[in-house]
Amino acid sequence: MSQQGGQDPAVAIDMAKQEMEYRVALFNAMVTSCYEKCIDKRYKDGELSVGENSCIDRCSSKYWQVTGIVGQMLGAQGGMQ
Amino acid sequence: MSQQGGQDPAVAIDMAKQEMEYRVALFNAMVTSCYEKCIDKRYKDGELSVGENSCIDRCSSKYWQVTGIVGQMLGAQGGMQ
Amino acid sequence: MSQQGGQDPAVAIDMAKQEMEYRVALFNAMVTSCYEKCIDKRYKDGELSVGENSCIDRCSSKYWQVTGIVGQMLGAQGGMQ
Amino acid sequence: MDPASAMQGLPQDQQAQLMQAIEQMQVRDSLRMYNSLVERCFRDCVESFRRKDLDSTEEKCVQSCCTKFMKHSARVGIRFGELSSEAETQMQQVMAAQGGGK
Amino acid sequence: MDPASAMQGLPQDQQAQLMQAIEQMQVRDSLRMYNSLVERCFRDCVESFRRKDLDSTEEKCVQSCCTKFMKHSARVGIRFGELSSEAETQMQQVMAAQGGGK
Amino acid sequence: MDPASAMQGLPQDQQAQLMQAIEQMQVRDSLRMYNSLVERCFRDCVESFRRKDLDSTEEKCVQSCCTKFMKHSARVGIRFGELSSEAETQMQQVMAAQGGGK
Repeated sequence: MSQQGGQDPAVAIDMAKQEMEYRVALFNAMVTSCYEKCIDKRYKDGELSVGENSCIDRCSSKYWQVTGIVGQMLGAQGGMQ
Repeated sequence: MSQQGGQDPAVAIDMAKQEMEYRVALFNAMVTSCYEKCIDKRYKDGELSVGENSCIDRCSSKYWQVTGIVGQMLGAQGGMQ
Repeated sequence: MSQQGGQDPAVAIDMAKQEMEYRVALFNAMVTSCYEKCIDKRYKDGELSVGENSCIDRCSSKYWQVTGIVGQMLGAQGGMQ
Repeated sequence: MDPASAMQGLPQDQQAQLMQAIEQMQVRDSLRMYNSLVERCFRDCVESFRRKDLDSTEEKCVQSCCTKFMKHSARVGIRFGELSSEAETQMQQVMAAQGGGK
Repeated sequence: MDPASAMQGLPQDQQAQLMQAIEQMQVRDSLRMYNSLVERCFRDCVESFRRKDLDSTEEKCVQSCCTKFMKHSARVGIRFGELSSEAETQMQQVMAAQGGGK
Repeated sequence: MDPASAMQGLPQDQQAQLMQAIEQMQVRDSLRMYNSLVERCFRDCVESFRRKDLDSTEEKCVQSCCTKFMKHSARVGIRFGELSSEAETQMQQVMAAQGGGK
Protein backbone atom coordinates (compact mmCIF):
# COMPACT_ATOMS: atom_id res chain seq x y z
CA MET A 1 0.00 0.00 0.00
CA SER A 2 1.06 3.61 -0.42
CA GLN A 3 2.95 4.96 2.59
CA GLN A 4 2.07 8.58 3.01
CA GLY A 5 3.55 10.36 5.99
CA GLY A 6 6.50 7.98 5.97
CA GLN A 7 4.84 5.32 8.15
CA ASP A 8 3.18 2.05 7.18
CA PRO A 9 -0.37 1.95 8.67
CA ALA A 10 0.11 -1.67 9.78
CA VAL A 11 3.19 -0.61 11.73
CA ALA A 12 1.25 2.34 13.16
CA ILE A 13 -1.45 -0.07 14.40
CA ASP A 14 1.13 -2.38 15.99
CA MET A 15 2.79 0.56 17.71
CA ALA A 16 -0.55 1.91 18.90
CA LYS A 17 -1.41 -1.54 20.31
CA GLN A 18 1.91 -1.78 22.13
CA GLU A 19 1.55 1.74 23.49
CA MET A 20 -1.87 0.81 24.84
CA GLU A 21 -0.60 -2.43 26.34
CA TYR A 22 2.21 -0.53 28.04
CA ARG A 23 -0.14 2.11 29.43
CA VAL A 24 -2.54 -0.53 30.76
CA ALA A 25 0.32 -2.47 32.37
CA LEU A 26 1.73 0.73 33.89
CA PHE A 27 -1.66 1.72 35.27
CA ASN A 28 -2.28 -1.74 36.72
CA ALA A 29 1.17 -1.78 38.32
CA MET A 30 0.56 1.66 39.82
CA VAL A 31 -2.79 0.51 41.22
CA THR A 32 -1.25 -2.61 42.77
CA SER A 33 1.89 -0.93 44.12
CA CYS A 34 0.01 1.97 45.70
CA TYR A 35 -2.59 -0.40 47.14
CA GLU A 36 0.20 -2.21 48.97
CA LYS A 37 1.72 1.06 50.23
CA CYS A 38 -1.41 2.97 51.19
CA ILE A 39 -4.43 0.81 51.98
CA ASP A 40 -5.45 -0.46 55.41
CA LYS A 41 -6.54 -4.07 54.88
CA ARG A 42 -8.82 -4.47 57.86
CA TYR A 43 -11.76 -3.47 55.64
CA LYS A 44 -14.08 -2.22 58.38
CA ASP A 45 -15.97 -0.63 55.55
CA GLY A 46 -15.44 0.13 51.88
CA GLU A 47 -14.47 3.76 52.41
CA LEU A 48 -11.08 5.36 51.86
CA SER A 49 -9.90 7.49 54.79
CA VAL A 50 -8.47 11.00 54.41
CA GLY A 51 -5.02 9.53 55.02
CA GLU A 52 -5.49 6.80 52.41
CA ASN A 53 -6.68 9.33 49.83
CA SER A 54 -3.65 11.58 50.41
CA CYS A 55 -1.30 8.62 50.28
CA ILE A 56 -2.82 7.41 46.99
CA ASP A 57 -2.30 10.82 45.39
CA ARG A 58 1.32 11.10 46.51
CA CYS A 59 2.05 7.48 45.76
CA SER A 60 0.77 7.83 42.19
CA SER A 61 2.95 10.91 41.70
CA LYS A 62 6.06 9.21 43.07
CA TYR A 63 5.40 6.04 41.10
CA TRP A 64 5.20 8.11 37.93
CA GLN A 65 8.53 9.73 38.78
CA VAL A 66 10.14 6.32 39.27
CA THR A 67 9.05 5.33 35.76
CA GLY A 68 10.87 8.40 34.47
CA ILE A 69 14.09 7.62 36.33
CA VAL A 70 14.09 3.97 35.30
CA GLY A 71 13.37 5.00 31.72
CA GLN A 72 16.36 7.35 31.75
CA MET A 73 18.60 4.70 33.29
CA LEU A 74 17.60 2.12 30.69
CA GLY A 75 18.01 4.64 27.90
CA ALA A 76 21.47 5.59 29.14
CA GLN A 77 22.47 1.92 29.11
CA GLY A 78 21.52 1.62 25.45
CA GLY A 79 18.07 0.19 25.97
CA MET A 80 17.30 -3.41 26.85
CA GLN A 81 18.34 -5.04 23.60
CA MET B 1 -21.78 -15.01 6.08
CA SER B 2 -25.34 -15.82 7.07
CA GLN B 3 -26.01 -15.19 10.76
CA GLN B 4 -28.41 -17.84 11.98
CA GLY B 5 -29.26 -17.73 15.64
CA GLY B 6 -28.49 -14.02 15.76
CA GLN B 7 -24.76 -14.43 16.41
CA ASP B 8 -21.79 -14.08 14.09
CA PRO B 9 -19.65 -17.28 14.26
CA ALA B 10 -16.43 -15.23 14.44
CA VAL B 11 -17.79 -13.42 17.49
CA ALA B 12 -18.86 -16.77 18.95
CA ILE B 13 -15.29 -18.05 18.59
CA ASP B 14 -13.85 -14.94 20.24
CA MET B 15 -16.29 -15.25 23.13
CA ALA B 16 -15.56 -18.96 23.52
CA LYS B 17 -11.83 -18.18 23.60
CA GLN B 18 -12.28 -15.49 26.24
CA GLU B 19 -14.52 -17.74 28.32
CA MET B 20 -11.82 -20.42 28.22
CA GLU B 21 -9.08 -17.93 29.11
CA TYR B 22 -11.16 -16.72 32.04
CA ARG B 23 -11.83 -20.27 33.29
CA VAL B 24 -8.16 -21.19 33.04
CA ALA B 25 -7.12 -18.02 34.87
CA LEU B 26 -9.75 -18.63 37.57
CA PHE B 27 -8.63 -22.22 38.03
CA ASN B 28 -4.95 -21.23 38.22
CA ALA B 29 -5.74 -18.50 40.75
CA MET B 30 -7.75 -20.97 42.85
CA VAL B 31 -4.86 -23.46 42.75
CA THR B 32 -2.34 -20.82 43.81
CA SER B 33 -4.49 -19.18 46.48
CA CYS B 34 -5.49 -22.47 48.09
CA TYR B 35 -1.92 -23.73 47.97
CA GLU B 36 -0.87 -20.71 50.03
CA LYS B 37 -3.70 -21.22 52.52
CA CYS B 38 -3.62 -25.00 52.91
CA ILE B 39 -0.29 -26.60 52.12
CA ASP B 40 2.51 -27.36 54.60
CA LYS B 41 5.71 -26.44 52.79
CA ARG B 42 8.15 -28.64 54.68
CA TYR B 43 7.67 -31.33 52.03
CA LYS B 44 8.68 -34.31 54.11
CA ASP B 45 7.04 -36.32 51.36
CA GLY B 46 4.79 -35.67 48.38
CA GLU B 47 1.58 -36.75 50.15
CA LEU B 48 -1.35 -34.54 51.12
CA SER B 49 -2.48 -35.03 54.73
CA VAL B 50 -6.09 -35.51 55.79
CA GLY B 51 -6.07 -31.91 57.03
CA GLU B 52 -4.64 -30.57 53.79
CA ASN B 53 -7.23 -32.45 51.75
CA SER B 54 -10.10 -31.07 53.81
CA CYS B 55 -8.68 -27.59 53.65
CA ILE B 56 -8.32 -27.80 49.85
CA ASP B 57 -11.97 -28.80 49.48
CA ARG B 58 -13.26 -26.01 51.71
CA CYS B 59 -10.86 -23.46 50.28
CA SER B 60 -12.00 -24.21 46.72
CA SER B 61 -15.63 -23.80 47.79
CA LYS B 62 -14.99 -20.50 49.58
CA TYR B 63 -12.85 -19.19 46.71
CA TRP B 64 -15.70 -19.94 44.32
CA GLN B 65 -18.09 -18.02 46.59
CA VAL B 66 -15.75 -15.03 46.62
CA THR B 67 -15.81 -14.95 42.81
CA GLY B 68 -19.61 -14.71 43.05
CA ILE B 69 -19.58 -11.86 45.54
CA VAL B 70 -16.97 -9.90 43.61
CA GLY B 71 -18.92 -10.50 40.40
CA GLN B 72 -22.06 -9.10 42.00
CA MET B 73 -20.21 -6.10 43.39
CA LEU B 74 -18.67 -5.29 40.01
CA GLY B 75 -22.01 -5.80 38.26
CA ALA B 76 -23.75 -3.50 40.75
CA GLN B 77 -21.15 -0.82 40.03
CA GLY B 78 -21.92 -0.94 36.31
CA GLY B 79 -19.12 -3.27 35.31
CA MET B 80 -15.49 -2.29 34.87
CA GLN B 81 -15.81 -0.22 31.74
CA MET C 1 2.67 -26.43 0.51
CA SER C 2 5.00 -29.37 0.16
CA GLN C 3 6.04 -30.88 3.47
CA GLN C 4 9.64 -31.86 3.15
CA GLY C 5 11.28 -33.26 6.24
CA GLY C 6 7.92 -34.42 7.55
CA GLN C 7 7.01 -31.15 9.25
CA ASP C 8 4.60 -28.42 8.18
CA PRO C 9 6.44 -25.04 8.15
CA ALA C 10 3.49 -23.33 9.87
CA VAL C 11 3.74 -25.85 12.70
CA ALA C 12 7.50 -25.32 12.81
CA ILE C 13 6.95 -21.58 13.25
CA ASP C 14 4.40 -22.13 16.03
CA MET C 15 6.77 -24.48 17.82
CA ALA C 16 9.68 -22.07 17.42
CA LYS C 17 7.52 -19.27 18.88
CA GLN C 18 6.50 -21.39 21.84
CA GLU C 19 10.09 -22.50 22.43
CA MET C 20 11.14 -18.84 22.47
CA GLU C 21 8.33 -17.86 24.81
CA TYR C 22 9.30 -20.67 27.15
CA ARG C 23 12.98 -19.69 27.13
CA VAL C 24 12.14 -16.04 27.80
CA ALA C 25 9.80 -17.00 30.65
CA LEU C 26 12.43 -19.34 32.12
CA PHE C 27 15.11 -16.66 31.92
CA ASN C 28 12.85 -14.04 33.51
CA ALA C 29 11.90 -16.45 36.30
CA MET C 30 15.57 -17.24 36.93
CA VAL C 31 16.40 -13.53 37.08
CA THR C 32 13.58 -12.84 39.54
CA SER C 33 14.14 -15.89 41.73
CA CYS C 34 17.90 -15.34 42.02
CA TYR C 35 17.41 -11.65 42.69
CA GLU C 36 15.27 -12.56 45.69
CA LYS C 37 17.82 -15.09 46.95
CA CYS C 38 21.07 -13.21 46.33
CA ILE C 39 20.70 -9.43 46.20
CA ASP C 40 21.10 -7.02 49.11
CA LYS C 41 18.31 -4.49 48.72
CA ARG C 42 19.85 -1.61 50.62
CA TYR C 43 21.22 -0.26 47.33
CA LYS C 44 24.08 1.78 48.73
CA ASP C 45 25.35 1.78 45.19
CA GLY C 46 24.64 -0.04 41.95
CA GLU C 47 27.51 -2.51 42.28
CA LEU C 48 27.31 -6.24 42.84
CA SER C 49 29.55 -7.49 45.64
CA VAL C 50 31.84 -10.52 45.33
CA GLY C 51 29.35 -12.46 47.46
CA GLU C 52 26.41 -11.43 45.30
CA ASN C 53 28.24 -12.42 42.13
CA SER C 54 29.10 -15.86 43.49
CA CYS C 55 25.55 -16.35 44.71
CA ILE C 56 24.12 -15.39 41.31
CA ASP C 57 26.32 -17.94 39.55
CA ARG C 58 25.42 -20.77 41.91
CA CYS C 59 21.77 -19.77 42.06
CA SER C 60 21.49 -19.85 38.26
CA SER C 61 23.06 -23.31 38.21
CA LYS C 62 20.74 -24.66 40.92
CA TYR C 63 17.69 -23.07 39.32
CA TRP C 64 18.57 -24.78 36.05
CA GLN C 65 18.83 -28.12 37.88
CA VAL C 66 15.41 -27.60 39.44
CA THR C 67 13.90 -27.15 35.96
CA GLY C 68 15.38 -30.53 35.05
CA ILE C 69 13.97 -32.30 38.11
CA VAL C 70 10.52 -30.75 37.69
CA GLY C 71 10.60 -31.64 33.99
CA GLN C 72 11.36 -35.27 34.83
CA MET C 73 8.64 -35.37 37.50
CA LEU C 74 6.05 -33.97 35.11
CA GLY C 75 7.18 -36.32 32.36
CA ALA C 76 6.94 -39.32 34.68
CA GLN C 77 3.38 -38.33 35.57
CA GLY C 78 2.36 -38.37 31.92
CA GLY C 79 2.70 -34.68 31.27
CA MET C 80 0.28 -31.98 32.27
CA GLN C 81 -2.55 -32.77 29.85
CA MET D 1 1.83 8.11 20.60
CA ASP D 2 -1.72 8.12 21.96
CA PRO D 3 -4.25 5.59 20.58
CA ALA D 4 -6.67 8.42 19.75
CA SER D 5 -4.11 10.28 17.66
CA ALA D 6 -2.89 7.02 16.15
CA MET D 7 -6.41 6.61 14.79
CA GLN D 8 -6.24 9.82 12.83
CA GLY D 9 -5.02 9.42 9.28
CA LEU D 10 -5.74 5.69 9.25
CA PRO D 11 -7.92 4.22 6.53
CA GLN D 12 -11.44 3.24 7.55
CA ASP D 13 -10.79 -0.51 7.69
CA GLN D 14 -7.74 -0.05 9.87
CA GLN D 15 -9.59 2.26 12.23
CA ALA D 16 -12.05 -0.60 12.65
CA GLN D 17 -9.15 -3.01 13.25
CA LEU D 18 -7.69 -0.74 15.94
CA MET D 19 -11.08 -0.30 17.59
CA GLN D 20 -11.48 -4.07 17.71
CA ALA D 21 -8.01 -4.42 19.26
CA ILE D 22 -8.89 -1.78 21.87
CA GLU D 23 -12.11 -3.59 22.69
CA GLN D 24 -10.38 -6.97 23.03
CA MET D 25 -7.75 -5.41 25.28
CA GLN D 26 -10.41 -3.87 27.50
CA VAL D 27 -12.21 -7.19 27.86
CA ARG D 28 -8.95 -8.99 28.63
CA ASP D 29 -7.99 -6.36 31.19
CA SER D 30 -11.43 -6.53 32.83
CA LEU D 31 -11.08 -10.31 33.24
CA ARG D 32 -7.53 -9.95 34.55
CA MET D 33 -8.62 -7.29 37.02
CA TYR D 34 -11.61 -9.32 38.14
CA ASN D 35 -9.44 -12.37 38.83
CA SER D 36 -6.84 -10.19 40.56
CA LEU D 37 -9.49 -8.64 42.80
CA VAL D 38 -10.90 -12.06 43.73
CA GLU D 39 -7.39 -13.25 44.64
CA ARG D 40 -6.69 -10.17 46.74
CA CYS D 41 -9.96 -10.11 48.67
CA PHE D 42 -9.85 -13.86 49.23
CA ARG D 43 -6.30 -13.57 50.57
CA ASP D 44 -7.13 -10.64 52.86
CA CYS D 45 -10.54 -11.82 54.13
CA VAL D 46 -10.58 -15.62 54.31
CA GLU D 47 -8.33 -17.28 56.90
CA SER D 48 -10.27 -20.23 58.29
CA PHE D 49 -11.27 -23.45 56.55
CA ARG D 50 -13.32 -25.25 59.19
CA ARG D 51 -16.38 -24.66 57.00
CA LYS D 52 -16.90 -24.81 53.28
CA ASP D 53 -19.11 -21.71 53.21
CA LEU D 54 -18.17 -18.11 53.94
CA ASP D 55 -19.52 -16.75 57.21
CA SER D 56 -21.15 -13.31 57.39
CA THR D 57 -17.95 -11.62 58.61
CA GLU D 58 -15.98 -12.97 55.67
CA GLU D 59 -18.73 -12.07 53.23
CA LYS D 60 -18.92 -8.50 54.50
CA CYS D 61 -15.13 -8.22 54.41
CA VAL D 62 -15.04 -9.33 50.76
CA GLN D 63 -17.69 -6.77 49.87
CA SER D 64 -15.77 -3.98 51.65
CA CYS D 65 -12.49 -5.07 50.10
CA CYS D 66 -14.04 -4.99 46.64
CA THR D 67 -15.63 -1.56 47.15
CA LYS D 68 -12.45 -0.15 48.63
CA PHE D 69 -10.29 -1.48 45.81
CA MET D 70 -12.59 0.03 43.19
CA LYS D 71 -12.48 3.41 44.91
CA HIS D 72 -8.69 3.17 45.13
CA SER D 73 -8.46 2.17 41.46
CA ALA D 74 -10.71 5.08 40.43
CA ARG D 75 -8.62 7.61 42.34
CA VAL D 76 -5.37 6.26 40.88
CA GLY D 77 -7.08 6.50 37.48
CA ILE D 78 -7.73 10.20 37.99
CA ARG D 79 -4.13 10.83 39.01
CA PHE D 80 -2.85 8.71 36.14
CA GLY D 81 -4.85 10.80 33.68
CA GLU D 82 -3.44 14.01 35.15
CA LEU D 83 0.13 12.71 35.07
CA SER D 84 -0.27 11.48 31.51
CA SER D 85 -1.62 14.83 30.37
CA GLU D 86 1.21 16.70 32.07
CA ALA D 87 3.75 14.42 30.40
CA GLU D 88 2.03 14.85 27.04
CA THR D 89 2.09 18.65 27.39
CA GLN D 90 5.77 18.65 28.36
CA MET D 91 6.58 16.38 25.43
CA GLN D 92 4.87 18.73 23.01
CA GLN D 93 6.70 21.73 24.45
CA VAL D 94 10.05 19.95 24.02
CA MET D 95 9.20 18.97 20.45
CA ALA D 96 8.07 22.52 19.63
CA ALA D 97 11.27 23.94 21.09
CA GLN D 98 13.29 21.55 18.93
CA GLY D 99 11.31 22.39 15.80
CA GLY D 100 9.50 19.05 15.90
CA GLY D 101 10.17 15.91 13.86
CA LYS D 102 8.28 14.78 10.77
CA MET E 1 -20.99 -20.23 27.46
CA ASP E 2 -19.06 -23.48 27.63
CA PRO E 3 -16.46 -24.22 24.91
CA ALA E 4 -18.12 -27.57 24.16
CA SER E 5 -21.52 -26.00 23.53
CA ALA E 6 -19.89 -23.11 21.68
CA MET E 7 -18.59 -25.72 19.22
CA GLN E 8 -22.07 -26.91 18.33
CA GLY E 9 -23.63 -25.10 15.42
CA LEU E 10 -20.29 -23.86 14.12
CA PRO E 11 -19.24 -24.61 10.54
CA GLN E 12 -16.59 -27.28 10.14
CA ASP E 13 -13.72 -24.86 9.43
CA GLN E 14 -14.49 -22.81 12.50
CA GLN E 15 -14.71 -25.89 14.70
CA ALA E 16 -11.16 -26.62 13.54
CA GLN E 17 -10.14 -23.04 14.36
CA LEU E 18 -11.58 -23.31 17.86
CA MET E 19 -9.90 -26.68 18.43
CA GLN E 20 -6.57 -25.17 17.41
CA ALA E 21 -7.12 -22.25 19.81
CA ILE E 22 -7.93 -24.71 22.62
CA GLU E 23 -4.78 -26.67 21.86
CA GLN E 24 -2.59 -23.56 21.81
CA MET E 25 -4.07 -22.42 25.10
CA GLN E 26 -3.39 -25.81 26.71
CA VAL E 27 0.23 -25.73 25.57
CA ARG E 28 0.64 -22.16 26.81
CA ASP E 29 -0.92 -23.02 30.14
CA SER E 30 1.29 -26.10 30.52
CA LEU E 31 4.40 -24.00 29.99
CA ARG E 32 3.15 -21.33 32.39
CA MET E 33 2.38 -23.97 35.02
CA TYR E 34 5.73 -25.66 34.55
CA ASN E 35 7.61 -22.38 35.04
CA SER E 36 5.40 -21.50 38.00
CA LEU E 37 6.09 -24.87 39.64
CA VAL E 38 9.84 -24.50 39.12
CA GLU E 39 9.72 -21.04 40.74
CA ARG E 40 7.70 -22.30 43.68
CA CYS E 41 9.74 -25.40 44.44
CA PHE E 42 13.00 -23.52 43.99
CA ARG E 43 11.80 -20.84 46.40
CA ASP E 44 10.62 -23.37 49.00
CA CYS E 45 13.49 -25.86 48.77
CA VAL E 46 16.73 -24.03 47.92
CA GLU E 47 18.16 -21.65 50.53
CA SER E 48 21.94 -22.07 50.42
CA PHE E 49 24.34 -21.06 47.65
CA ARG E 50 27.67 -22.29 48.93
CA ARG E 51 27.60 -24.88 46.14
CA LYS E 52 26.50 -24.72 42.54
CA ASP E 53 24.85 -28.15 42.62
CA LEU E 54 21.76 -29.24 44.53
CA ASP E 55 22.46 -31.57 47.44
CA SER E 56 20.36 -34.68 48.01
CA THR E 57 18.12 -32.97 50.57
CA GLU E 58 17.28 -30.17 48.16
CA GLU E 59 16.74 -32.61 45.32
CA LYS E 60 14.37 -34.74 47.37
CA CYS E 61 12.55 -31.63 48.55
CA VAL E 62 12.00 -30.45 44.96
CA GLN E 63 10.64 -33.86 44.01
CA SER E 64 8.24 -33.87 46.98
CA CYS E 65 7.19 -30.29 46.29
CA CYS E 66 6.45 -31.16 42.68
CA THR E 67 4.45 -34.28 43.57
CA LYS E 68 2.54 -32.48 46.29
CA PHE E 69 1.66 -29.57 44.03
CA MET E 70 0.35 -31.89 41.34
CA LYS E 71 -1.83 -33.75 43.85
CA HIS E 72 -3.09 -30.41 45.15
CA SER E 73 -3.80 -29.19 41.63
CA ALA E 74 -5.66 -32.38 40.76
CA ARG E 75 -7.87 -32.13 43.85
CA VAL E 76 -8.65 -28.47 43.16
CA GLY E 77 -9.46 -29.56 39.62
CA ILE E 78 -12.06 -32.04 40.87
CA ARG E 79 -13.67 -29.40 43.10
CA PHE E 80 -13.55 -26.84 40.31
CA GLY E 81 -15.39 -29.24 38.02
CA GLU E 82 -18.07 -29.83 40.65
CA LEU E 83 -18.50 -26.14 41.35
CA SER E 84 -18.69 -25.34 37.64
CA SER E 85 -21.34 -27.99 37.10
CA GLU E 86 -23.40 -26.76 40.05
CA ALA E 87 -23.20 -23.21 38.70
CA GLU E 88 -24.17 -24.40 35.22
CA THR E 89 -27.19 -26.28 36.62
CA GLN E 90 -28.33 -23.30 38.67
CA MET E 91 -27.91 -21.03 35.66
CA GLN E 92 -30.10 -23.30 33.55
CA GLN E 93 -32.76 -23.45 36.25
CA VAL E 94 -32.85 -19.67 36.47
CA MET E 95 -33.12 -19.33 32.70
CA ALA E 96 -35.86 -21.95 32.53
CA ALA E 97 -37.80 -20.17 35.28
CA GLN E 98 -37.51 -16.93 33.34
CA GLY E 99 -38.64 -18.50 30.09
CA GLY E 100 -35.08 -18.59 28.72
CA GLY E 101 -33.45 -16.44 26.02
CA LYS E 102 -32.91 -17.46 22.36
CA MET F 1 14.55 -26.66 18.91
CA ASP F 2 16.42 -23.34 18.82
CA PRO F 3 14.87 -20.38 16.94
CA ALA F 4 18.03 -20.02 14.85
CA SER F 5 17.92 -23.62 13.66
CA ALA F 6 14.14 -23.40 13.26
CA MET F 7 14.82 -20.64 10.71
CA GLN F 8 16.89 -22.91 8.51
CA GLY F 9 14.93 -24.66 5.83
CA LEU F 10 12.05 -22.24 6.06
CA PRO F 11 10.83 -20.45 2.93
CA GLN F 12 11.74 -16.77 2.68
CA ASP F 13 8.30 -15.46 3.58
CA GLN F 14 8.13 -17.61 6.68
CA GLN F 15 11.61 -16.59 7.78
CA ALA F 16 10.30 -13.02 7.65
CA GLN F 17 7.23 -14.06 9.68
CA LEU F 18 9.42 -15.68 12.34
CA MET F 19 11.72 -12.65 12.47
CA GLN F 20 8.71 -10.42 13.01
CA ALA F 21 7.46 -12.69 15.79
CA ILE F 22 10.90 -12.57 17.44
CA GLU F 23 10.94 -8.80 17.22
CA GLN F 24 7.45 -8.47 18.69
CA MET F 25 8.39 -10.79 21.53
CA GLN F 26 11.51 -8.77 22.30
CA VAL F 27 9.54 -5.54 22.42
CA ARG F 28 6.89 -7.13 24.64
CA ASP F 29 9.52 -8.52 26.96
CA SER F 30 11.30 -5.17 27.15
CA LEU F 31 8.07 -3.46 28.20
CA ARG F 32 7.31 -6.21 30.72
CA MET F 33 10.81 -5.96 32.17
CA TYR F 34 10.64 -2.19 32.32
CA ASN F 35 7.37 -2.30 34.24
CA SER F 36 8.70 -5.05 36.49
CA LEU F 37 11.83 -3.02 37.28
CA VAL F 38 9.77 0.07 38.09
CA GLU F 39 7.59 -1.99 40.45
CA ARG F 40 10.59 -3.53 42.18
CA CYS F 41 12.60 -0.35 42.66
CA PHE F 42 9.52 1.58 43.77
CA ARG F 43 8.75 -1.15 46.31
CA ASP F 44 12.31 -1.28 47.63
CA CYS F 45 13.10 2.45 47.66
CA VAL F 46 9.91 4.42 48.37
CA GLU F 47 8.36 4.09 51.82
CA SER F 48 7.09 7.53 52.81
CA PHE F 49 4.20 9.48 51.31
CA ARG F 50 4.35 12.77 53.19
CA ARG F 51 5.42 14.41 49.92
CA LYS F 52 4.35 13.92 46.35
CA ASP F 53 7.88 14.18 44.98
CA LEU F 54 10.81 11.81 45.47
CA ASP F 55 13.56 13.16 47.72
CA SER F 56 17.21 12.83 46.74
CA THR F 57 17.73 9.68 48.84
CA GLU F 58 14.83 7.93 47.14
CA GLU F 59 15.97 9.11 43.72
CA LYS F 60 19.49 7.84 44.27
CA CYS F 61 18.15 4.54 45.60
CA VAL F 62 16.02 4.03 42.48
CA GLN F 63 19.03 4.70 40.27
CA SER F 64 21.19 2.23 42.22
CA CYS F 65 18.41 -0.35 42.23
CA CYS F 66 18.03 -0.03 38.48
CA THR F 67 21.77 -0.30 37.82
CA LYS F 68 22.14 -3.23 40.18
CA PHE F 69 19.23 -5.10 38.64
CA MET F 70 20.65 -4.69 35.15
CA LYS F 71 24.05 -5.98 36.26
CA HIS F 72 22.34 -8.91 37.95
CA SER F 73 20.26 -9.61 34.87
CA ALA F 74 23.33 -9.48 32.62
CA ARG F 75 25.22 -11.95 34.80
CA VAL F 76 22.27 -14.34 34.91
CA GLY F 77 22.13 -13.97 31.14
CA ILE F 78 25.73 -15.15 30.81
CA ARG F 79 25.08 -18.15 33.05
CA PHE F 80 21.84 -18.92 31.22
CA GLY F 81 23.69 -18.97 27.92
CA GLU F 82 26.31 -21.35 29.32
CA LEU F 83 23.69 -23.66 30.82
CA SER F 84 21.68 -23.67 27.60
CA SER F 85 24.76 -24.54 25.55
CA GLU F 86 25.72 -27.35 27.91
CA ALA F 87 22.20 -28.74 27.71
CA GLU F 88 22.22 -28.46 23.91
CA THR F 89 25.54 -30.32 23.70
CA GLN F 90 24.34 -33.08 26.02
CA MET F 91 21.13 -33.40 24.01
CA GLN F 92 23.08 -33.82 20.79
CA GLN F 93 25.35 -36.42 22.37
CA VAL F 94 22.35 -38.43 23.54
CA MET F 95 20.74 -38.25 20.11
CA ALA F 96 23.99 -39.24 18.40
CA ALA F 97 24.39 -42.20 20.76
CA GLN F 98 20.84 -43.32 19.97
CA GLY F 99 21.38 -43.02 16.22
CA GLY F 100 19.43 -39.79 16.05
CA GLY F 101 15.93 -39.07 14.79
CA LYS F 102 14.98 -37.63 11.40
